[in-house]
Amino acid sequence: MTEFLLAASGFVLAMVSLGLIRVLRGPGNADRMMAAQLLGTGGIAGLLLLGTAAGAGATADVALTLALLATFAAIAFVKKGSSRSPDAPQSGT
Amino acid sequence: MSAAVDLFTIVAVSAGVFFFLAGTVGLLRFPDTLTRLHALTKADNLGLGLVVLGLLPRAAGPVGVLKLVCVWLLVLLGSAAVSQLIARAVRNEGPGA
Amino acid sequence: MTTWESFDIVLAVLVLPLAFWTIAARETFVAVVSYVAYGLLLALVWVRLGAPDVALAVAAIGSGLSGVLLLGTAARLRDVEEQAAAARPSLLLRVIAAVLSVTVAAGLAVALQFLPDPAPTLAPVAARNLAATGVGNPVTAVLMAFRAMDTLLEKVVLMLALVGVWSLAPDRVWGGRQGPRHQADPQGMLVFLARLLPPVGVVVGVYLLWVSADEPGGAFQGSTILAAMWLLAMLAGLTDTPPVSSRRLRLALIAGPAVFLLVGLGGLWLGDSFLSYPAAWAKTLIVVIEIGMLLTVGLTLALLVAGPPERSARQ
Amino acid sequence: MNPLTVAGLWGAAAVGLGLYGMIVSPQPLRRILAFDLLGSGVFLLLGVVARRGAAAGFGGDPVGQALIITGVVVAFAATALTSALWLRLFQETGSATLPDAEGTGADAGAVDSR
Repeated sequence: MTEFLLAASGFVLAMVSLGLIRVLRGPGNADRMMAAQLLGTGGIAGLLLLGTAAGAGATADVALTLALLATFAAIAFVKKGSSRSPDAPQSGT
Repeated sequence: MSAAVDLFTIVAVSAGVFFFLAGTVGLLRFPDTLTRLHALTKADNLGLGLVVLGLLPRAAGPVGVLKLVCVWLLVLLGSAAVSQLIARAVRNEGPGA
Repeated sequence: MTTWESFDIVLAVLVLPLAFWTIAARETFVAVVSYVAYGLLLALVWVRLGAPDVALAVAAIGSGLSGVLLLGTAARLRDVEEQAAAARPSLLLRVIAAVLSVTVAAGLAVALQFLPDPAPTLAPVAARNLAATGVGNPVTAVLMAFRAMDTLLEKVVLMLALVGVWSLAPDRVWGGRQGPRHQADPQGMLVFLARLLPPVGVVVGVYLLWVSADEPGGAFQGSTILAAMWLLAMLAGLTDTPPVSSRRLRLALIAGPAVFLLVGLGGLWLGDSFLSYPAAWAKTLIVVIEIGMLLTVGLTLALLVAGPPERSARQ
Repeated sequence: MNPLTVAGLWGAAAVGLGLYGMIVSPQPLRRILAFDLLGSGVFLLLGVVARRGAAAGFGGDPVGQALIITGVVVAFAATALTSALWLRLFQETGSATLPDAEGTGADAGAVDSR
């Protein structure tokens, strides 16, 4: 069973890392951010699988931390240092 | 009993891994930003959900189960919100946003 | 080759390209995204290295705060980055730099093969004295008891960094608020997220502090999550940064080190030396110091990301 | 090939890449990133040393691990301070190089004027 979980973890990580080709190719920065977002989710899945395979309970806490903070880079990206909220009406500066 | 649990884990995790595969293929192959965003959410919601489901019987007690479910719910919430925000940014400013 | 070995090699193969892109990518945005992704995979490596406490710290700082800080800086420095990219150093300089870097890397790799065997370690000493501290997690015991002086000084370093950031404010806004005021759209997605996530984040942050007595976790890791939650509320426009001249804010910023110092001085008076805890009280004192740290470090980290004051307090 | 060898080689590679980036990148933020990458490599090397010291039922030498945690937090504070300094310089001068750095390449001039 350990082998299966590890293999699954490695496969998921390899898949989402492959998605990072989007970071290089773009074309837009939104696409790049999405690839990072996918890596975040895949990283959490890989971590949970790895933790279960290794029998280390603390990895669930690491995954919980990642799940809480995984969105932050994308939020910083849509804000882009502007004071306007991305979902505020255009005139509302 | 343990064979049944193993089978359950293998089936659920494999299905979850398949959705990560699908999400990556979609992200790489779909023609424009919004369709790629659609592919992404499949991996977030179903891929991680099925992996978590498969790992539930192996979690360390009720607290472990609670943590796993929380991880999935947090990722669901985060990815749903971020998809909206990215889609809105793309609509307002074009994919170069 | 076992499955574990293959897993380690797969992980290394996946991460090195990210480190490479961080340096070699043409656009700064690509480099920043690569670095954030690199930080995320790094957390997995730390799990493999048997250091879950470090994995937690790297996950919280690397994927949360660093991402916000670096992407924000990248957006504001975009013009400069393009302008500066033209000033690429000459080929000769690049070759010399490459030779130097490869030499250093190779030297380190070789040095790793000649580490003393058996490896020197303080683990048995830590294990022997663990009982005296009342905590079960050796890393927490090192941070809060055996090498408490380092942790105290680290608080001071964080505070100095914040003073440094604050003092970059232009004269006219000194004592004002940090960063731009973000406008909230009450129907918006970001506000929705900023209302739902922080309560969960606060619970997880306090939980990480609480379990750190016996299991991986810690005050830093918890306070990083609290800082991220506060930043989320700021970004969504639900709350504003406090004016840096606020007395309450300044008191909260020195609360952590002050509690630490008081306990340390109490050790001088009641115990053997500075920062020595009476055995019967050790665990209680450690938890008190950690709670003070949770508050202060959380505030400091969030304000470090928020940057220097940019507008007067009334705005 | 055990995890220590892999992580050690990786740490050494990260140090090398970071060093190279710090020397040759003309852009300010890229230098910050290179510095952080170099730092992560150093932490990994320290992590390998700590892991080798696993004894007494612990997964690694707790002193080394505690050092790394302290280092991660301090490195973050340094990154924040450096970013703020660059941003302020940009606000003041509209450029990220110091004023008398013209002609000779940003680096040489910047070092002289300090």
